[in-house]
Amino acid sequence: MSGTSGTPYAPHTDAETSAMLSAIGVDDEEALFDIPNAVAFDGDFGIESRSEREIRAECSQIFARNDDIVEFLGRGHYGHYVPSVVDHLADRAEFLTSYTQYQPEISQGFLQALFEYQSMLVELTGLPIANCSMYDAATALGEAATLADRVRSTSGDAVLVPEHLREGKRAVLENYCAGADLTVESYPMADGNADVDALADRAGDDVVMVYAENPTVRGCIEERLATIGGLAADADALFTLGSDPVSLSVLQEPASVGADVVVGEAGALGLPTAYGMGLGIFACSDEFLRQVPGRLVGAGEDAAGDRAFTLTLQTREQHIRKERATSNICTNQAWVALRAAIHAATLGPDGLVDLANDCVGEAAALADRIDDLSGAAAPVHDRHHVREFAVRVDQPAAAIAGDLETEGFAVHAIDEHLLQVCVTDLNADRTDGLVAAFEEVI
Amino acid sequence: MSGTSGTPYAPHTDAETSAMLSAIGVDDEEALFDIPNAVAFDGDFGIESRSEREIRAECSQIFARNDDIVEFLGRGHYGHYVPSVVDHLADRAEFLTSYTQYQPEISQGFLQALFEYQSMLVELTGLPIANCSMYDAATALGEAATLADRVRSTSGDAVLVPEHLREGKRAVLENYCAGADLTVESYPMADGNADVDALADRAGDDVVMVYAENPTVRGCIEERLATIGGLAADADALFTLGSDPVSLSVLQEPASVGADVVVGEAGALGLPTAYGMGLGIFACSDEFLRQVPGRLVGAGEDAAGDRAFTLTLQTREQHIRKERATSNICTNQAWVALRAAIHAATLGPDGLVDLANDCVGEAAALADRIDDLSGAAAPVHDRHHVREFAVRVDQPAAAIAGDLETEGFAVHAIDEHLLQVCVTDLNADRTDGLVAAFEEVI
Amino acid sequence: VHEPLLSEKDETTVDVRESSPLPDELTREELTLPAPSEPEIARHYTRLSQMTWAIDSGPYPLGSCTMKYNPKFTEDVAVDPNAAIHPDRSARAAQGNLELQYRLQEYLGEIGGMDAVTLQPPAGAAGEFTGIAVAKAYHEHHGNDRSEVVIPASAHGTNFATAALAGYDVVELPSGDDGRVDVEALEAAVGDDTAALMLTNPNTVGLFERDIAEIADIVHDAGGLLYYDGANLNALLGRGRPGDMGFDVMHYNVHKTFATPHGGGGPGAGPVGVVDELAEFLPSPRVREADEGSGYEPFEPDNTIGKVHGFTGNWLVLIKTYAYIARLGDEGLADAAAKAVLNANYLAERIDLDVPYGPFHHEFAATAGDRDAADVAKRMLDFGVHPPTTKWPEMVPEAMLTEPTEIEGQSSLDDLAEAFNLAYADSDEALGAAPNRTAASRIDQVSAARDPRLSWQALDGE
Amino acid sequence: VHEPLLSEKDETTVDVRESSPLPDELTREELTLPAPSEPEIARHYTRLSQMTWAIDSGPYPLGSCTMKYNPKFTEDVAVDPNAAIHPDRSARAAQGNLELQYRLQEYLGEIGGMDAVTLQPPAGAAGEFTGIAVAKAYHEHHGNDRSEVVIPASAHGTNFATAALAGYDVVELPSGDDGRVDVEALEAAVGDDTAALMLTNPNTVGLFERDIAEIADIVHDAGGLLYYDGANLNALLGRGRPGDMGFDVMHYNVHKTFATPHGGGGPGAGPVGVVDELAEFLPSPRVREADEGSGYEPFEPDNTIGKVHGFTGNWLVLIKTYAYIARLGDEGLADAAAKAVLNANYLAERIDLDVPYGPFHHEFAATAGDRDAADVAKRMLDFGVHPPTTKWPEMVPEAMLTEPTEIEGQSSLDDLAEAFNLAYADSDEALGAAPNRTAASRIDQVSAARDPRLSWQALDGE
Repeated sequence: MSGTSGTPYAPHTDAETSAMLSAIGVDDEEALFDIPNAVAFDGDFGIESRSEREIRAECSQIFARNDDIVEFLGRGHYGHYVPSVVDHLADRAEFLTSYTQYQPEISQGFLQALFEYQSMLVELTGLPIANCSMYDAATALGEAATLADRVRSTSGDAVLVPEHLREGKRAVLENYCAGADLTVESYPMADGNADVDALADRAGDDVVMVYAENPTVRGCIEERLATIGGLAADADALFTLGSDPVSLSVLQEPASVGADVVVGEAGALGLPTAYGMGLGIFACSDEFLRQVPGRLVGAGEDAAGDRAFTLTLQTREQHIRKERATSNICTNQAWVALRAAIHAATLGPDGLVDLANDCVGEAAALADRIDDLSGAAAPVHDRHHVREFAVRVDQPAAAIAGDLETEGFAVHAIDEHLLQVCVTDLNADRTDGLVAAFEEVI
Repeated sequence: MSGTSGTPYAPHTDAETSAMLSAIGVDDEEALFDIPNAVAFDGDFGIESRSEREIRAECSQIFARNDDIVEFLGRGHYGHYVPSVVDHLADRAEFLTSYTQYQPEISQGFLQALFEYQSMLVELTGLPIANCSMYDAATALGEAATLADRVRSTSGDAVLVPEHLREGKRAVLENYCAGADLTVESYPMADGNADVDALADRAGDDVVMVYAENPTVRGCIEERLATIGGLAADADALFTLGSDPVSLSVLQEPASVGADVVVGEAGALGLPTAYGMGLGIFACSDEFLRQVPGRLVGAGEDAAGDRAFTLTLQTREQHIRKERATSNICTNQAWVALRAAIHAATLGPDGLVDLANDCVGEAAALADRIDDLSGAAAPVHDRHHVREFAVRVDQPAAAIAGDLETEGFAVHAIDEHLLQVCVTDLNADRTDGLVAAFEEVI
Repeated sequence: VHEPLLSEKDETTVDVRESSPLPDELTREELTLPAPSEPEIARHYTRLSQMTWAIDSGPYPLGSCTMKYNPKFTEDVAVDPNAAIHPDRSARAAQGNLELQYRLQEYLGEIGGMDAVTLQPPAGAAGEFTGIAVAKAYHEHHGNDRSEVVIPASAHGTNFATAALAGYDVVELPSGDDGRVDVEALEAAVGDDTAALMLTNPNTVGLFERDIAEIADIVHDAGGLLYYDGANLNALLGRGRPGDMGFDVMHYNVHKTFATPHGGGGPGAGPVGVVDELAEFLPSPRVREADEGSGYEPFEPDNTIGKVHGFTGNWLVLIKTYAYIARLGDEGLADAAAKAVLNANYLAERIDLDVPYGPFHHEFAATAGDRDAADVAKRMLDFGVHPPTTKWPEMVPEAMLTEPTEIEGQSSLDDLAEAFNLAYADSDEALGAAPNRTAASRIDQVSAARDPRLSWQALDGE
Repeated sequence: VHEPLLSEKDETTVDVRESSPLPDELTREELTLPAPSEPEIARHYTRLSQMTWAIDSGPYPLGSCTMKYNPKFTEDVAVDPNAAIHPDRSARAAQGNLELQYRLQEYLGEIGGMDAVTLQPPAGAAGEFTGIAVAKAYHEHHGNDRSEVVIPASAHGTNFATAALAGYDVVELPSGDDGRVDVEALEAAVGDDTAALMLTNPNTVGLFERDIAEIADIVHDAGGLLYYDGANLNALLGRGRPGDMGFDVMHYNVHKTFATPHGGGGPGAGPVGVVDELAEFLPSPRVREADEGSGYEPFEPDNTIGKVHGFTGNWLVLIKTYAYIARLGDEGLADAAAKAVLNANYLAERIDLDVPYGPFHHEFAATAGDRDAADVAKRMLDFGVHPPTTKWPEMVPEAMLTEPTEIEGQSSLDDLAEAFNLAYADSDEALGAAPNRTAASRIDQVSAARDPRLSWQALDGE
């Protein structure tokens, strides 16, 4: 178990290697390599092998260099308590160490789990089709834009997104749009919600897609989603809505407000914050069945007439359709989708709704407490919030955030005098400390 | 996932409960209890339900109250690095959440794993029979004594044990001996080994069992085991030898020195030190086949003529033989035996021998370094050592041990001026610190 | 389905003396063991696991074995490396472990109605042995020479074996016609030689011993002690405590009552609780609050029996016990009992087999009548469930002792009932040929015992 | 073997408005989902797992998918709660994660022979997209308007799809007679419009592109960039580096080369390495040592393409990547390649099918000749192994693209060969009826696609 001179994960004894070489008819392994000397490499990466114990200690020491602070961070990426059973079941080797289900006859279990994940998203979104995952919310949004490009014929190439949008999400969207010659353009916000009047003015024949979020990146619940959906429909633009499964469990069903596509981040279930690792939702209406990016699991029958699951409609995908595929995505986030499904099953609809209600209630309560402090006003927007809200501070926000970090609390500085604070079940028991620290540094 | 008003591990909805009650024909669950009022209890234990997240935090905080010190502790209980694969495989729910294999047709996997564990101990001990576990070394020794009582007809009831024996192990042995009216008696040691001359003088017709350890509780390798075995045989006493699987991988094979029974602690493989949790070895010669305590897995055949495994010779056991059983043991340490087997498989014979050699080499090296300090002499006994050794100190040993603990190192104080120090792969990289602390406090 | 033995995959022989720093006469010559690669090991044990039925596979209604779901989070609590310290640490350096031990002692005392608790016994049978040894020490301390332990015929085999291991003669008490203790027979059996009566309540067919107060008086009047076998405590949680019923000493089966995993045969834990009079005899050490209230300390009871385990028992199991109790709390524990009893009664209602004794609580002994209970059980395997315990207790002919526990829901119980009924109604030929949808078909126990092959070495050359 | 859907076990409807603190018009009316108990969930997913083939089940020689053993300890490293921080933390408070990112960038740079690395792409295909976007940014920055990406016909489908997603036209390059790039055809295909040539080496039938230096010159002379698809890097470790062969940009498949688990379809990670000239275009942020040498800091490359993932990619997967590389080190990595190539050559020697192209390295494309490769594969399932990739690449008729990887031993390869040979020699009827020892028999893909039922809601009312 110490450092190794060969890979510890190959079983070959010297005798076996010899026997195999002589069966092949060569003298040594080198004879099997057909690499011209001109491009050969001497093998010196300068990486020393360590034992698994050493590596565990090394990484543990490295990670301990992250400060021990309480995070009130969100802005589209959330952690909730992940029940232990999720880890134990998802970590089963059959799930973790399997490949994509190209041989469905021996992959029924994982296929069924993904089918169930899809079904949960169908319920949450109200849309009839959900794929079995994208990388994250940002890339799912990008895929929605390329879908819009394929399915909408308009006179222009505008993708309208809210003014309040994570910078990183917009940056990803722009990379997806670049290849399709789409242009990303912001529409203004009015007190934390989409400015529907401005959006109505802008919406027109050249708009391919309108994107809105509920809740917004500032945690505000959008109050006029159906209006936005109507504007998009009138412009024959795709209406894409961003959300997450916890919010979706109580907020308006996307289908009911005219959403054509739902994207978003489902990693709020099943994953810790994990430095931004995610799980992209992609759900859509029936008309886009053959334009969906990514993998779809369908129910079918086997030769015995029994229900069986399989990856289906693969002719949309890159390994068959190549440059005419609906996306280049291959490996997605299947195992994370499994985790989200187990987490959702563990909560059940009651637990999901309770969690969402707490996300609304805790945010309101914390905003009230911060609002009571002199030098701070919260929430900045007169809206209902999920998990998070903006705070206006008299002093420079960045300095306040820095001071709070020194006190052991992380919040976002989102503008010169704006902070943003996110409260979930994971930090709700630390709000006293946060409020006290706020009072201290403000 | 918060506190619960019912058990979270029962699935009953209210509707289901009602339906079941009415199928039974009663109005409520209370009607099913037949407990006279005089002995009824009101249910107030005063225990408040906490969520799993709260309990994880609570226990984590409690355990953090154990001091963060480096342990150089042994005396019969050892930790070695347990490869990660052991945890991952042993934690598979089929292993962890199964019962004793009373229906072998659906328990072949665990039975085979236990059969393999038995086989590994057969190789390590040289004895043809090993059961699939006792609780720990101490209780295994107790069982050996009751076996001796059953199989040896002598004129007396003496069980001879070494003067250097863990006090706790002897205390357990005495409890087992009490029921069989056996008397535990020490034989003297000579420079860390059994004083074979004294033992020869004592051995006689009234001796039921002679027990020796290799290595001894002070880490000394016994140099005259065959002589001890011969003395026991001459007295028609059972010769029981205590050891552990790491030591057994290099030390004399017990069968070769005449051991009738091998007991000891196999938790040195597969388990962390775990506050003393163990895995008792019990191996013996063929003549005691029907007198073995505990469970035995045997190979047999199923109706199709295929090899199959099953618990066997169950007529020895309490659930069949009742008061004439070979022991009262029922639940043993099956899952720990599984862990030890996986660990042994991971190491292989090379890895086991390397580990044992390191245990010899590191102990010698550390003893040398401590011996160089003024005010300390080590090893006290002029013997070869495995893992640990005694140190003579000029000052009171208890005070030195206390001072070392303050410096962050735990060692044993075993006598007024004797310390004991144990070094394994887990603390070998901390010996510099120990030696420096020694120098400081001595 | 067949997985080769590790030894059939690889056998590697190492020359020990070549590398050993020790003199040759102190070492063995060589060591031969399998040396599989890590991927091979992963596959081997993954396959073996898949050939093993578990509570996470499906219903497991083994009567008196109490196979409950083992909450996963308790594993996470138990693997905390901070808890895995060496047992020889000083108390000063082990305050965390001592605190958890203390808290668990307190919990268990409350739940059993006992005044003092030891956590040391590493399994239920070890708990029995501890309890009987404590009773013996009590009698000896008071100068009483008592030689007998009285045990109902329907009791667990461990009760008999334990009494014998402790040096007692066993007096077996036949069951009364109603399946409970026959009070008159008890009066006849108990006397000056009686050290203790060992009893489980509800008993092994699920019946509550209604006369428990009278039974206690009889035993106590004779100078004996009343021992409670905790095997069936799951049925009483929140509704009755052994201590309140007159029991003097008891063991807890943490697997059966507090959902610690059984691990295919251990590790278990068998804490023992006693009333005040017996506390001074408990094993050493126990844990108490330190004088200044500043922490916890181990201490040796005044007239301790010494030790029953080399150290402090199966620590990791005890941690899981604590976590489970904390998760359920008062209401959860009481509800577990309620649902366990509800499930047993519902299942009994659904099956076609007779259940001679009642009213039962968490388990019942159905009778297979003129069918062979073991054969019915083998046939049940074919219907995707684990069968009940068979042919025990003997007071019920062809007994099928069934305990679904609280974790099954109605549909799962309906499935179980269907398996019962299909198997029970099946032909003798079908029963005799069962199982035939399992990894192995019926295993010949008799020949396996006649020619025991207990290691791969014993298979060599076959 | 059949496990009901969660929705078939339970469906619970919650009235959302009853409990919501929000105004009704902002909420949905109700939510209907399964509410199984934890024990039911444990059983459900345990059973589903047992119906899923995995690398821990047995051989999985899917060509070009590289199913290697995933060392268990890497999981333990990745679950460290200290590593699971929020991505919006300040650099000051995230020094640990930044350090590991930096170290991994350095490792990957060394292994690929690249000057700068981004860890952001969350999968191999995302890495391709990143690499091509970087190439595009490079060309645009230098005022070059290039519209085409040249791709060999035998390349992975993702190459084509990626080029299209990035807005390029695809020029497909037919294979030469020897299975490699036809240099003359390449010269004809490459020109002023060529943004890049995407190549994997060894290629998808395991052949090393011997003319790689010439190929690089041709592309570079035309002003194009050379892109390395890292899918087959496992075959080259320690013996060749893309950077040394003239590649300008590459992605790493951490699953295929560094044994991170595939998870049934992700999460993966597709770090991208580039030569110095392209570093300024990489996604933002990358990580570098801070000026004073006192820590690490994220930074935005001067002409970054922006972002390809919302945050920093699939972090937990990247941790496992680091742990694997650290475990193997120089010698282990080189040995992995040696054994992967040894295994492929040994297995090819043992099977009765022809292998038209060679000398191959870590994988080979056998041909099933006049048998249907997909049918042969289905029959192999009955012999307890996972079959190879079938009918791809198309240059080999009825291809069975086989990659055993380094983790199989001789006996495992012999078993695999036997499964190949038995299936290949079987009757057409047997092949058509296969598999028949699996949980499901042959699944009708055509009807599943014709009438797609993609949710349990779609099954309702059937």
